[in-house]
Amino acid sequence: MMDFMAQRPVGQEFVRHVEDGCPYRADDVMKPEQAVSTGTTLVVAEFDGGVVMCADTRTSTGQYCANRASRKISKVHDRIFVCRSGSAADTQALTSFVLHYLGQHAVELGKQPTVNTAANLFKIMAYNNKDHLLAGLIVAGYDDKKGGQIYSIPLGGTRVRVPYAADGSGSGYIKGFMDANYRPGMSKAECLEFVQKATALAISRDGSSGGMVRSLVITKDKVEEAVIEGNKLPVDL
Amino acid sequence: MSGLMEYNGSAIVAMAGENCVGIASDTRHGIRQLQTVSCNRQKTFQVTDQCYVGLSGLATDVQTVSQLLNFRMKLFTLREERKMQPRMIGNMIASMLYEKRFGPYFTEPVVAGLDGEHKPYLCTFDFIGCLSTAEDFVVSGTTAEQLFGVCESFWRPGMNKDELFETLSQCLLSAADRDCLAGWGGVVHIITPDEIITKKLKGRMD
Amino acid sequence: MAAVEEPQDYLDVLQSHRGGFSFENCKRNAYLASQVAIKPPTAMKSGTTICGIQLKDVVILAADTRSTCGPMVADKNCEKLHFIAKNVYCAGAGTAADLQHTTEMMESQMELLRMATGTQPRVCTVVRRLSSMLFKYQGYVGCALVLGGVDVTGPHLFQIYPHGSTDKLPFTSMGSGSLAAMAILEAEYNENLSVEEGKKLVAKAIRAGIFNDLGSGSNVDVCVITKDVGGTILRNFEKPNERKFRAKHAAFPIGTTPIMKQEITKLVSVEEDVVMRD
Amino acid sequence: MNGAHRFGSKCDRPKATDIHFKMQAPVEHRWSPYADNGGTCLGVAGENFVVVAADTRLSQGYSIHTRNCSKVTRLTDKCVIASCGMKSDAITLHKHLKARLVMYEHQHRRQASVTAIAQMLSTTLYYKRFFPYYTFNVLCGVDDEGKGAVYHYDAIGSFERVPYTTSGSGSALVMSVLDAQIDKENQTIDTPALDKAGIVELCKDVLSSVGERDIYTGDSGEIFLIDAAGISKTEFDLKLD
Amino acid sequence: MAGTGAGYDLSVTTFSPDGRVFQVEYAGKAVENSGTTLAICCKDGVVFAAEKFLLSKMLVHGTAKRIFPVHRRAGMSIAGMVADARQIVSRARSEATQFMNAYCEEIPPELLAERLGLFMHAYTLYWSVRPFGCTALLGCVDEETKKPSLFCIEPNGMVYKYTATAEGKGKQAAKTEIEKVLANNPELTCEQALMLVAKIIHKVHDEKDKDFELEISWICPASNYEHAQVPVEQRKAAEAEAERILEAEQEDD
Amino acid sequence: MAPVANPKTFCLDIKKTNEVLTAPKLMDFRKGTTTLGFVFQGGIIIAVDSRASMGSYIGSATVKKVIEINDFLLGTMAGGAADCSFWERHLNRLCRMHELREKERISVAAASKLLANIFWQYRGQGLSCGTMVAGWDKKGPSLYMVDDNGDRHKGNVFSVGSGSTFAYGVLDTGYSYDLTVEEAVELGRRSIYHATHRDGASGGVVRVYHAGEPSVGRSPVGTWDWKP
Repeated sequence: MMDFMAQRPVGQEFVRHVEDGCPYRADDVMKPEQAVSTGTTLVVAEFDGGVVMCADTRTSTGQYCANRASRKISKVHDRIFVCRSGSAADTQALTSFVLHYLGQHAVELGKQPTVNTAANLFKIMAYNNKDHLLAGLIVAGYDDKKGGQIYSIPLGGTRVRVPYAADGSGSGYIKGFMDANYRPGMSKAECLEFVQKATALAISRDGSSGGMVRSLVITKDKVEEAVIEGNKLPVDL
Repeated sequence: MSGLMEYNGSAIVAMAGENCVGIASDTRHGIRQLQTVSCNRQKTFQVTDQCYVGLSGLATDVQTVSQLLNFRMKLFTLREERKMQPRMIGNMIASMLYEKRFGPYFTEPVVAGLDGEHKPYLCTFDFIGCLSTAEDFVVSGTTAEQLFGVCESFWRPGMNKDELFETLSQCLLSAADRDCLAGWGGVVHIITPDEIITKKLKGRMD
Repeated sequence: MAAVEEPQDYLDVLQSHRGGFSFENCKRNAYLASQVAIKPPTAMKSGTTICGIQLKDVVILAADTRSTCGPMVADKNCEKLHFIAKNVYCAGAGTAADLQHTTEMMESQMELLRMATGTQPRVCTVVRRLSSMLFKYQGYVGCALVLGGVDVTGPHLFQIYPHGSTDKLPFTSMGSGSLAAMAILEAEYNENLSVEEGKKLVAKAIRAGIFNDLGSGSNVDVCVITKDVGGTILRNFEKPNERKFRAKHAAFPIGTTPIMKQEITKLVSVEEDVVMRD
Repeated sequence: MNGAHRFGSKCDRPKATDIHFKMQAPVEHRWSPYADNGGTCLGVAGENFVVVAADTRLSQGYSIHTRNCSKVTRLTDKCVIASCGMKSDAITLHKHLKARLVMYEHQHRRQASVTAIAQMLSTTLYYKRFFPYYTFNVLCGVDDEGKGAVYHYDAIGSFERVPYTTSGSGSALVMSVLDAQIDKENQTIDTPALDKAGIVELCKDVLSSVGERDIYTGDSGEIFLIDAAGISKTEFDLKLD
Repeated sequence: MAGTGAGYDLSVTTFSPDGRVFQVEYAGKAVENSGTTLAICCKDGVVFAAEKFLLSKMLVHGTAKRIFPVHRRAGMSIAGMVADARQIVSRARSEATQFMNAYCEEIPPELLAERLGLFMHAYTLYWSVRPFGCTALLGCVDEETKKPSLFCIEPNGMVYKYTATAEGKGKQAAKTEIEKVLANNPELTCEQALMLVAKIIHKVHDEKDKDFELEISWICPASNYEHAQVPVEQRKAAEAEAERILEAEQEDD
Repeated sequence: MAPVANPKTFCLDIKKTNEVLTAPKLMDFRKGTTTLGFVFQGGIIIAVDSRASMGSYIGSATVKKVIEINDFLLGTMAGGAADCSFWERHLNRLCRMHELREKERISVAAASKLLANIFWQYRGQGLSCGTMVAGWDKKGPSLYMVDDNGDRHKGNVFSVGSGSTFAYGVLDTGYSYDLTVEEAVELGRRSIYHATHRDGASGGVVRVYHAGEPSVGRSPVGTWDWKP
């Protein structure tokens, strides 16, 4: 009785619809198809008054590049965005779930939700379903409470606030570069250049990152998008 | 090489002729693949006056599916007071099999029938219900490869019922002679607008 | 797995067959597999080359027509272009049964939606429904789709992977021959192509798949979707693979085959007096 | 992210919790010394001639390496060998046979007879019993009595002289057709046996049929006719898909 | 009662011919029988006070409370059946925690009040349940802006936002008193309000009733903006001061 | 030897793992058989079927499964056809060598021992043979069964192959030492026929050999096929 009053905690919706007892896992029919994953480079950094997000545009299936101009930075709310890496399907689904919850939340709240809230929703989803998901996320955005913020949610569903973050297969190549060159309080232009450069460097080294460099600058007033084409990357190698 | 599809062994082939259609199957019932236990297993089932369904694969599933089919046909006739057309039967089987997508019946049906305008209708399925129709011939069972070969060579358009019978049974017999798991005699049904001709073939018994 | 209830009679069985997948054979099959089988059965797959392009106000899809079952060609002229709504079509690669039934289900959903809302379904609706369904099954439903359509917001082309990830693209190809087809598209695609040029381009891309990929073959099917007309499937738009040689075998003489027994059942048509009630 | 798992040989989706383990564990790449290059060949013996037919496609997996690669090698003036299976093994085997035949010719001052070659091929194959050549051979020729001879081999050298045979990816499709057209096992009415032209046409037809249904067979066909006059070769087109 | 309701008061699922749901109205009666409770939004926080009857001389002081903490910056004082109110308090707490868990932010007071209103309203819709016999005064201070807010949630599910309000037996008198206080001093702080509140409760106390204990809590700078009982010393001092003034006023009359 | 970690078990390993993936049909050597042999008063009867199956595909229906090792020795093949025919051909050479060295014919016991020794040497590497060696020597007719483990048994009645259980049924029912030659031939023929009916991997024609007195020598008695 009274299930109308039952409270439903957020983030319990991922249900596996194929039973574990299903035989013939080795067979081509019963085996799930190979996943599409975004072997990726994601770079995000804070600056005075906002954040800059950057990502490459290659989506691969095994050896094959399924999409060479994909968008790995997805909008979650007016001033909140997420960079996705890992399985494309998982992160897309995750994003759409969060989009839904955050939208509802915003309506209920009657004002802009915080980046913190968005990141927390991602965390809940990622953590509760960590056995089924392959998702590394960076949530970033701007809100009036705390200004520009970056939350990194790596595999497994930890949530940490960081001043700058890199994720994806290409991130290994540029962590040192970022540690050496990031400093708090950069200007918007400096920060954008720094982040684009870092992404371009990763693209040039990592086989599963590639294509163009898409970037997004989020400030209090606006969101600006920019693209650097693959043959105009700011790297001489 | 061993699998559930091969456990009992079967060869089924159906062919279209001019205003007639034929379906043929072997009659062997084997177990553990190579051991022959009987030579009169039914593998083709009449579902309506002018439509037969052949079921290859695991014998237990062949029987289950044939009974299920029979049940559904009767229920349909009771509810709708009409006969199912072969095309409809095909779609029904497809959804029946696909429903069990993740726990399938190990049988690959073949449907052969004449529709309302006496036009031949042939289709076959894989074991999870992918329907594929054909204008010329369809095959199923452990002997599928051999049957594909002979049918590609011997099928001709516009055969009458006698020619159809000869071609169909030659295809079945010579294909089954190259398969350890099928043969031991055969049954051919030729469906024409006004009669159904059933012939038992004399085949090699080894 | 939900507890499998023992059906009391066949009506229960029928009732339980109202919708959704049935897992009642799972346990049995696992047991049989452990006892007997080493080799699992192979299902029909479409090795397939499919592709699609989006032009100014039209979307063109194309596919080959071979479906394979291991190394055998199971169907030489199958249809891989599926109707979803008058203005939305899709081309599919992957497990053939999954493709057939998933697209049929989507077709009925879209028709119901159309009747409920009285509006033409939008392409993104179809994409979202498909991707959430596929995501739910975690890649076990093997559908790789190139989905195209024209709605009030214009032409759209999507690709959907079996795990439910989607991409919106101006041109794309999928299936085992996708590399060959993509090579053609990458070289020659241009959004200013005319419809005729577009049809030629997709056909050329599919031909590349047919000839260079063994999983794809036979003919080229093309589907053109425009705002005014909706979708038109041009079945066997090109037939580059007609059989080249056929010997004139003498037919087997009547009476060749040894028979043991013959039965002939005459079919009598019963004319019933149908009384029409007013 | 986690570039490592995408290059794993098995593409089962890893659970996120396994990843740490998987990234550290070495990925197993099982090497196989064999590859299947597909293709079909067949041979039919007549009274005083023999016909060999084979397609010329060389493929692996779903890709075609070349459309024009003969499976048939002339060994002597009266004998050819057709090999399906793995091309590199076939090349090695043919080279080996040819060398052995040159040696034979030098030793015996005449070309080896088909029967001698047949036995030699058998032992050659059997010497690699524990690492077999991945080839399925059909040896055809006209024997010392002027009769057509066809020998069929399995991978390790079991052989048999037969009136007709086939091997390769489409062999199951071919065999039953030949049974029905040449052996006429299940036919109670006698029909005239095929003549030379009839058999050549049959071979063409069978190969075309196989090309329709077997994905590894196609592109073009070669027919070798060996009779008292020697070896003559004709080619014809198959489907390219 | 049968006469008054004419049978329409037997279930919350039945309207009376003139469009009333008697059961819900009776629930309101239950609230009016209870001791007075009041809450005031001051300049720097919220003060709650409740008149808690001492049913027995042996009742331990400071127990059977009528003011409850909901989360760190929200409290709730109850008029009516306290047992019923516990449900509401626990619901409020779980709403607050769940919101926190899901969105990592404190639940906005408006939202919490709305949700409790929904919760209480749900109990006026089904024949199998009875409405809550209590009214809750929910007071919060915003984490960031430190703005106080106060809501009254009634048994019928209505939610009202007040600067100050009172419920229970003496609600009319108390409201009048509060109005006077606020009219005199719109910039009232919680510390200042303490004595005034105590005075009001003592004033509206009906001498016919049993003795009572004054329960008083606040959310203000003194409590570090967290919901807390007013320290005993301070309370006693305020109470003593209030009684002194009351006596003085009575003497004036 | 194959360039792998365990070359000795290469064939077995590849059969387990790679068969379906990289080398289909490679390890489907021709096999599956019913063969039988028995000793009776008139000598020895050997009867065999003629089917060679590769997996479930019938590779040939006309295989000669009796190998005439020399004029006085017969061998049968069951299991891998190549294994049997190669080593029995080799045995022929060994027997001839023995004859040349010792100036007398090799005994059946010795010949079968030679073969058993060979198989023993290759134990565990994947040879697949079940063969009977039959013939006359100084002591009269004798029949040995040798298999790929190196086992060697002397006996009066043997049947080897996938259909042997069925053949034994008929054979044991009808067997007696005192059969006439005609009866013995018929028994062998019938046993194989019934085995081919029940066993999917056996079939084709029945070949019967009779090994009589050395003066008579061994000779094929006939080939029977039951065409439909």
